[in-house]
Amino acid sequence: MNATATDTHEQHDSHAHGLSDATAIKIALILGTMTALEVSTYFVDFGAFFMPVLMVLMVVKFLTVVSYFMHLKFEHQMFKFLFYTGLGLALFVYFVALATFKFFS
Amino acid sequence: MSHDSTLTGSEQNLTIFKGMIHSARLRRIGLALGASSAMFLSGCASNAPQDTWQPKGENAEKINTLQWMVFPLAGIVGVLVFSLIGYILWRFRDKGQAIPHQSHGNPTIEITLTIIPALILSVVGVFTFRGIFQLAQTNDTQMVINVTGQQWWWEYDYPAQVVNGVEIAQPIITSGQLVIPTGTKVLLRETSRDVIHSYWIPALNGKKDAVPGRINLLRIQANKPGIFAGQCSEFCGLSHANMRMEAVALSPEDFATWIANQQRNAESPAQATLADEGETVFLNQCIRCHQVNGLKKADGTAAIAAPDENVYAGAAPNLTHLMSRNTFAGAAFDLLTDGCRKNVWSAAPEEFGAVYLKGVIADCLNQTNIRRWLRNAPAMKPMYANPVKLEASDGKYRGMPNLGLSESDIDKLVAYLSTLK
Amino acid sequence: MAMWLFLGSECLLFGGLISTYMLYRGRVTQGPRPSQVFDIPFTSVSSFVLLMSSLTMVLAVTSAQRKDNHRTKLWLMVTASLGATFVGGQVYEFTAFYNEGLGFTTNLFSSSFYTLTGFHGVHVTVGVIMLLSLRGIISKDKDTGDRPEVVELIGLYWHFVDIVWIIIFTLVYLIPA
Amino acid sequence: MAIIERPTPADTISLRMPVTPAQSMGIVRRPVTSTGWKSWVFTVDHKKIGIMYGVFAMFFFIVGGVEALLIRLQLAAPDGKILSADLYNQMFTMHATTMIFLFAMPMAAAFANYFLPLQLGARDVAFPRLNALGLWLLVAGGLILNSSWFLGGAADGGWFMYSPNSGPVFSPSNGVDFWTIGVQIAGFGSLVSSINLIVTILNMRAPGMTLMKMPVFCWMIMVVQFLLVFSLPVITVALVLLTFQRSFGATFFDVAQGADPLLWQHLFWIFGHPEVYVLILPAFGIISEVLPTFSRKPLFGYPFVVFSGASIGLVGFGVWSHHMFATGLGPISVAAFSIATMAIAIPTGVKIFNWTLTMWGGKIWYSTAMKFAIGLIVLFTIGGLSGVTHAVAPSDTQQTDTYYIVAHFHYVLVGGMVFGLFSGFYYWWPKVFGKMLNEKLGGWNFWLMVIGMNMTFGPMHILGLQGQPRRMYVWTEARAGEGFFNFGFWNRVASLGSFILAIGILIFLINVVHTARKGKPAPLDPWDARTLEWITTSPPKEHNFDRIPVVHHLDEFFHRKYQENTTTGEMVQIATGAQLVQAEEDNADAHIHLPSPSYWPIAIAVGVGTLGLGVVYGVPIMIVGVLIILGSAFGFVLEPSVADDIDYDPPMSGGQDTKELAPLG
Amino acid sequence: MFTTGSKYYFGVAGLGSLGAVLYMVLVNPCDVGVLALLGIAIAMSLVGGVAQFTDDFDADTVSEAVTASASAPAKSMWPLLLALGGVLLLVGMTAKPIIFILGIVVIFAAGVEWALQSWAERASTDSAFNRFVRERALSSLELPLLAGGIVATIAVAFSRIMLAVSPQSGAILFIMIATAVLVVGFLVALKTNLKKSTIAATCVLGAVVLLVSGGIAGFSGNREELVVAAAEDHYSHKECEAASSEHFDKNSNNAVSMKSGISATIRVKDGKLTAQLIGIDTPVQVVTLARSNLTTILFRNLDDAQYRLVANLGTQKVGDTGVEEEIVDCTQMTGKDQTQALILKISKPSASSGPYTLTVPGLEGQEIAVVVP
Repeated sequence: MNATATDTHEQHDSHAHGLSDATAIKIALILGTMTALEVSTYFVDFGAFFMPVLMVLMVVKFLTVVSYFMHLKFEHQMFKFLFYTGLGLALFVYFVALATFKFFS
Repeated sequence: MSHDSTLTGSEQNLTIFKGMIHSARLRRIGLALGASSAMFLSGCASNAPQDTWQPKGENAEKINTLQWMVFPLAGIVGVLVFSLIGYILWRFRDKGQAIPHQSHGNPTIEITLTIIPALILSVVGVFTFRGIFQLAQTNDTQMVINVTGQQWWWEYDYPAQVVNGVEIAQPIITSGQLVIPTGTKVLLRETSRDVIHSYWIPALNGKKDAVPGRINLLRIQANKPGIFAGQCSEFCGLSHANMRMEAVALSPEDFATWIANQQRNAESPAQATLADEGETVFLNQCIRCHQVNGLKKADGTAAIAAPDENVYAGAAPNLTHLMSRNTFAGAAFDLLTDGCRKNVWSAAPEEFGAVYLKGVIADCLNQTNIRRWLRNAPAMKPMYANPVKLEASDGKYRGMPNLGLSESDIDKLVAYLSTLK
Repeated sequence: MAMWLFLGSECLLFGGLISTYMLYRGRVTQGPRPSQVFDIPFTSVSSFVLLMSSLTMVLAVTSAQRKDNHRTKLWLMVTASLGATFVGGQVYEFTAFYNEGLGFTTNLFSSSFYTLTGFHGVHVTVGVIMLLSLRGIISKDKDTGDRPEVVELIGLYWHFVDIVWIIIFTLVYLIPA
Repeated sequence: MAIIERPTPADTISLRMPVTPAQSMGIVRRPVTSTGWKSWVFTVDHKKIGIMYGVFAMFFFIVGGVEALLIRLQLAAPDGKILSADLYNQMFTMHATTMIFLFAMPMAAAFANYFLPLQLGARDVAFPRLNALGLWLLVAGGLILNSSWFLGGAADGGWFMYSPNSGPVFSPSNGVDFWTIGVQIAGFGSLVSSINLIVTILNMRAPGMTLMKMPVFCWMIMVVQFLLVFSLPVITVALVLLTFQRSFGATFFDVAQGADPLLWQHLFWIFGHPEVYVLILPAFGIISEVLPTFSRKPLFGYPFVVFSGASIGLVGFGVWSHHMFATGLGPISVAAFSIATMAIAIPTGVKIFNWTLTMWGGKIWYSTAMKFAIGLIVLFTIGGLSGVTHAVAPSDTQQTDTYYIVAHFHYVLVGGMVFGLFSGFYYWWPKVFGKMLNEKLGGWNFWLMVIGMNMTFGPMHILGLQGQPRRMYVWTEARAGEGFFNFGFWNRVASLGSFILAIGILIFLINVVHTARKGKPAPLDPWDARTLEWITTSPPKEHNFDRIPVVHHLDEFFHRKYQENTTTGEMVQIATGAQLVQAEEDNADAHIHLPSPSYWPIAIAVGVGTLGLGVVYGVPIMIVGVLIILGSAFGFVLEPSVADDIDYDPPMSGGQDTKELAPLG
Repeated sequence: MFTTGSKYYFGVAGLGSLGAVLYMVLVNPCDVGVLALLGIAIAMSLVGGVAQFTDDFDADTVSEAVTASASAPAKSMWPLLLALGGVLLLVGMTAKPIIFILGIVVIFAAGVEWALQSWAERASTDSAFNRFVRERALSSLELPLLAGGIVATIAVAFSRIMLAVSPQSGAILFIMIATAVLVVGFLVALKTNLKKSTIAATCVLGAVVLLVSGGIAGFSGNREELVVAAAEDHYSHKECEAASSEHFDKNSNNAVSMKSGISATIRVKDGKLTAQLIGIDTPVQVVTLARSNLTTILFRNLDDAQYRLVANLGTQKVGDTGVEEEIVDCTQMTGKDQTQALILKISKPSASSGPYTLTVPGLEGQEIAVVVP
C-alpha cells in the first residue's frame, strides 16, 4: 500500500507514537470484528455467557481505542494518570452509587 | 455531666487565646474556669422537649451510648491538642532567640501521630459498625405503623393487626400525634406523598427521611408513658418550620382503650344544636378534603372526602377523632389551652394515660387557635393556597386555603368539631 | 495535557448520564420500553460507522504529522462525513422512536435515554463542526504551524466520543435485548 | 533591567498600510491597552485576573454576610417577623450558594491565580486566555444567580436543592432556574480555570522545582483543582437533569413515573463533598505558608502534609453518602460510608499535628496573619472534632439537619476557611498592593472575629443538641425548653455574636481603605518570607520575574537569605530580601514574551450568560446566545497568536520582540 | 463561460428553485410559497440569460471599474442574498412561519456579511490587506456556521431517507453509504495522481445524490409502519388479559434496574400467589396502601408459565356520562424468574369504590387484597 510505505518510512521523523497507518487499519479491523461479535449476541443466544462476553468485549474495545488510537499507551505517565484517574473515579463513584440503589441485587 | 463536650472545646479555645498573650497563670485560671463552667452547665438539668441526650426508648438509648463514647473522646482530644498549642504559643514566642534550626520533621513522631488517631478511630469504628446494624434490626417487630409525610403534616395509618393481644380490626388513620403502646417494638414504615420529609422524635430514635416512592423503616420503642416532641428535619418547603409531630406512649391497657375509641365512627350531633348546623357547614365545605368516618350526606349516603381532587398531595387529615389529639395543622398549633397543655406534658408516667385519654374537653379547647385557623389558615401557617399562583400544581392547593367562612359558620364548625372525640 | 484532563473530566459526565440511564431504564409506567423500540441492526451499523471514523481520524492525524496537507484534509473530510452520517442516523432514530410513542417526557426511560444519547450526539456534532472548520482553516491558511497538534487534539476528542459510544452501545442497546 | 520591549515611535509607520488600523479594525485585532478599564476587562494577566477574582469575591462576601445577618435577626427571638417564610427560605439558600460559589471558590481562585505563577517562578499561567474566560464565566454565573432576586424571587430550595422539592411543582418561581443556570455557568468557569491551573503547575514550574520542592500552597491548590475537575462534571449532570425537568418536562425526578429522588442526592453529594475540600484546602495551603514564615522554621513534615492533603482529596470522593445517613440507604452503605468518613479524619489530624509541631521550637512572631493562622488551627480542630461525632452514623441521625451541623461546618468554614483567607490577606497584601495593612486594626479585626465567630457558632452546638432543626424560618417557644439550655438565650447569643463577627469584618474593610489612603509602603521582604513570590518587587511587575529563578531548595527564598553555619548549626543571614531582588533586576532576562490581552474570553462569557437566560426565557434568546458563543469561540481559536505590530499604541515593528501567546490557550 | 453578473442571477435562480424544492419537501408541496419561489427562480434565470447575452449589459464599464482602483467595491452577492431574504420573509408571512424564520436568518447573515465586507473595504487602500481583514473578522462566524449547516443538511437528508425505507434496507443502505465514503477516501488517498476535478465531481455528485434522494424521501413521507405506529400509539394502552398482547407485551424484559424503594413484592411460586411487605417478615394476603401514595410493587414469577400481575382498583365515573369504568393496571407478561415493577397511586379509599385486589390472570381464585384506608 502506497500510503503505508511512505508512512513507515517517515515514522521515525514523526512523534514516537508508534502507530503506523497499517497498524491503525489492522486495529480497526480487529475492533470491527469485536463489534460484529457483540452484535451477534443479539441474534445468537449466548445463554449465561451473554453478559460476561459483552462486558469483556466492551472493556477490550475501550482500552484498545484509548491505548492505540488515542496512543495513551505511548504517552507520558502523567497523561495516563490524568485520564485513568478520571475514569477510575467515575467507575468507583457510580458503581457505589448504583449499588446503593440495589442495582446489582 | 456536660451535654456538649465541644462546648468545653470552645471554652477551651477562648482560654487558649488568652494564654497566647498572657501568662501561664492566667491560662491556668482560664482552664479552671472552663472546667468549672462545664460542671455548672451540667448541673442545670434542662427540660427541652427535643433534647437529643435524654433517650426514652431502646434505640435512642443505643445512640446515646455511642454519643457518650464519642463526645467525651472528642473533648479529651480537643483538650490535649489545645493544651499543646497553648504551651507552644507561650514557650516559643519571639523572645529574641536565634533563627531556629531548619528541621524538616521527624518521621517517627509523624508516623506515631498518624497511627494514634487511626487506632482511636478504629475503636470508635467498631462500635459504630455494631450500632448501625443493631439499629437496623427489624425482625423482632411487634407492631407496624405506616407514616406518611406531606406538606406540612404527618399522617399515621395503623394497618389491621393484633398488637399485644389487642386487635385492630379496621385500619386507623390519624395525624399529628403518633400513639404507641409502651414496651412495644414499633416499626414505622415511612414514606411521603410529595417532597422529602424526615421523621424525628429525638427521645425515641434518630431521624429517618420519608422519601416519596420509597419505604424507609424506623423502629421506635418507648419505655414509659409520656409525650415526646419531634420536628420534621428535612427541608420540605415553605412551612418546614411548622411541620411538627408528637409521639404519645400509652401503657398497653390505655392503648387498648385508645384503639377502641379510634375504631368508632363519628356520630352525628343531636338535631337542631349548634353542632348539628356545624355538621352542615362541614358537609358543605370541609368534606371536600377532610374525611370524618361515618359522616353521612343529607341523602343518607356516606360522605367521602376527595382530597385528591383539591390538594396536590392527595390527602388531608382525617378529623374523625380530632379532639382525641391535642394539636392540629401538623402539630404546629395546640388544641389545648396553655394550662391544659402543661398538665399533659408534665403528667407523671403513671397518670399520663388517664390525662391524655380525656382528649380535648370543652374547658380545655383553645378557642383562639382554632378560630384563627378557620378564619384564615394560610395567614397562620404559610401554605401554597392562593389559587392564582397554583398553575404549576394544576390548581391544586398545597396546604389549606382561606375558606372565607363567616363568623357564625366558624361558631358552628367549632361546635361540631368539638364533638369529634 | 489539558485535553486529557478534560477527557478525564468528561468520563465523570458521561458516567453520570449512563448511570442515570441504567438506573431508570426499567422504570416504565407508560409508553414503550427499551427492548420494544430499539433497532439493533441499524444501531450496529451506526457503531461501525463511528468506529471507522475513528480509524480515518487516526489517518488524518498521521497525515498531519507528515505535514501531508492534502491527505489531512481528505481524512478530515471523510471523518466528518462519517460523523455527520452518524448524527443523521441518530436523528432518524429519535424521529422513529418518537413516532412509536416515545416522547422525551413519556417516561423515565425516554428522558434518560434521550438525554444520554442526545448529549453524545451533541458531542459528535461539535466534533464534526470542529473537523470541518479545521479543514477550512487548513485550506485558508497555508502555514501549517502547530496544526499537527491541533489535529491531534481534535483527534483525541473524536476518539473519546467513539469510546463513549462503545460503552453506550453495549450497555444501552445490547444488554436489554 | 528587562522591559517588555516595545518599539520607539520612530518605527511606527509601515508604508504598506497607510490607514491607521486602530480606527478601522476594532475587534479583529487583539487589544493591547495597558491602562484604563479596558486593560482590566480584556486582560489575560494572572495578577489582574486574581485581583478581579478577589474584588468579586469580597463583594459577594458582603452580600452573603448581609443575608446571614438577616437570618440571625429573624431567629434572634421566637416567631421572628423580619422575614416571611418564603423570603427566609430564599435567604438561607442564597446565603449558602453565595458564600460557597461566589465567595469561597472565587477567593481561593484569587489567591491561586495571583500566587501560583509567582510561587512556581512562572511568568503567567499556562493558558492565559482560558484564565480570563474562567473569571468571566464566574462573573456571568454570579450575576445570573443574584439577578433572580429582582426577577421574581431567588431560589428557595436550599443550596442542596433536593428533588423533588426543587421540581417545577414545588418551586414554581423562576428562582431555581436561575440557580441551576447560574451554578452551571460558574461551574464551567471553575472547570476551565482548574484545567488551566493544573497544567500550569505540572508544566510551568521554575527549573529545579520538583514537585516535592513546590510550596505547600501550590500543592493544596493542585489537589483542589483535581477535585474540581473530577467533581464538577457530576454536578453538571445533576443540574442538566434538573434543568431538563424544569424547562423541558423531563421526568428524572418525577416520582409518579417511578423516579427515585435519592438520585439527585447522590449526584449532588458526589460533587458536594469534594466541594467541601475545595473550600478548605486553599486555606490549609495558605496557613502552611504563613506558619513556617512566622515561626522561622520550615513546615514540619512537608511530605506528610502534602500526602495528607492529597489523600484528603482522594478519600473525599468516597464519603459523599455521609450527608445521607438518614435517607434510608440501608445499613451496609451507611456502615461503609461511616467508616470511610472516620478515615478522612486521620489525614486531617496529621495536618493539624504538623502545623502545631511547625511552631514547636520556632521563633513565633504574632503578626495578624499568624494570629489568623493559629485561629484556624484551633477553630478548625473544634470543627473537626465535632465532625468526628457525626461520622458515627447513629449519633449523626440525632444531629444531622440540626444546628449542631450548622455549628460544625461554620467552625470548619468560617473558623477554617475564612480565617485562612484572612491570614492570606494580611500576609500577602504588601505583595499585591505594595502597602502594609495596619497591624493594629488587624488585631481588632482578629479578636472581634474570634469572639464573634465563637459567640455565633458556639451556641449552635447547644441548640442542635437540644433539637433545633436547621432551615426553620421560626422557632417556637413551645419547643424551646427551659433552664440554662433553652433555645431563647442561645439564639440571642448567636445573633449578637453574628453582629460582632460582622463588625470584625467591617474593620478589615476599614483597614483596607485606611491602607489604600495612608498605608506605609511595604518593604520588599516585610515578613522575612520563604518562597519565590518575594523574590520580585511588590507589586510584582507585569512579567513577574526579571529572571526566571532556578530552584535548589524547598523554601528557596529563605535559603538564599540564610545559610547554616556548619559548625554551630545556626542559621546565619547572608543576604537581605531587598538585596536578592536587586540581584535579580541586575541580571534580568533580555527578552520577555507575554500574551496580549483578548476580547474573546469576556465575549464568550456574555454568550454563555445569554444562552443561560435563554433556558429560562425561551429559545430565541438561546439561539442568540449560541451564535455569540460560536462566533467568539472561533474568534478565540482563530485569534492570531501575536498581536499585530500595528496594534500597539504606539505601534511596534518586527515580530520577534512582541508579546506572544501561549499555544492554543 | 458565464459573465460575472449573470452568475449572480443564475445563482439566485438556483437558490430559488432549491428553496422551492425544500419548501415542497418540508412544508407543503402545493402552497403559494412554492409558486413564489419558483417565480423568483424563473425570473432570475431570465434576467441572467439577458445579462449573459448582453455581456453583463455593458461589460467594459465593469471591467474598467475593477481595474481602475483597488479600493473599488469588490463583487458582492450580499445585496442579492439580502433581497432573497426579503422575499422569503414575505412568502413566509403568507405561508409558513419556518420560511419566515429562514428569511430572517438569510437577511441577518447577508446583512452582517455585507456590512463587514464594506467596512473591510474601507479599512485601507490595500485590497489584499482588506481581504485579510475581512477574512479574519468573518471566518470566526462563517466557519462554524458553514460547518453546522453541512452537518445539519447531511443529517436531515440522511435521516429522511432512513425514515422512508424499511428498517432492513435502511441498515443496508447505511452500510453502503458509509462504505462508499470510506472507499472514496481510501481511493483518493492512495491514488495521488487523481485529478482534483475528478475528486470534486465525485464529492458534488455524492452530495447531490444525498440531497435529491433526501428530498424525495422527505416528500414521500415516513415508511408505513412508522405512520401507523404514530397514529395508533400502541404502547400507550395496556392490555391486561391472560393472553399475551401484540404490542404491549412485545419484547417484554425484566430490567427492573432500580430495586430500591420497593413497597411490596408479589411472588408466584408453584401456582401460589404471596405478598411480602418491606419491614414485615412474614408473607401476607392483605396489603394496606396509603391513599394517594406512590407505591412500587415488584412482581416476581418463579413458575414456568408466563404471568402478569393485574391491579384491579375499582371503578371511576367517566366524565359526566355516569358510566362506570374499571381502573386496571398491569405489568407486562413475565417469564420464569423474571421481575416486573408496577407503580400504583390509588387516590380513592377502598371504602368508596373497592374492594381492590391484585390478581394474576391464569391463577384463578387467588388474590391479594388491597386496603386503602
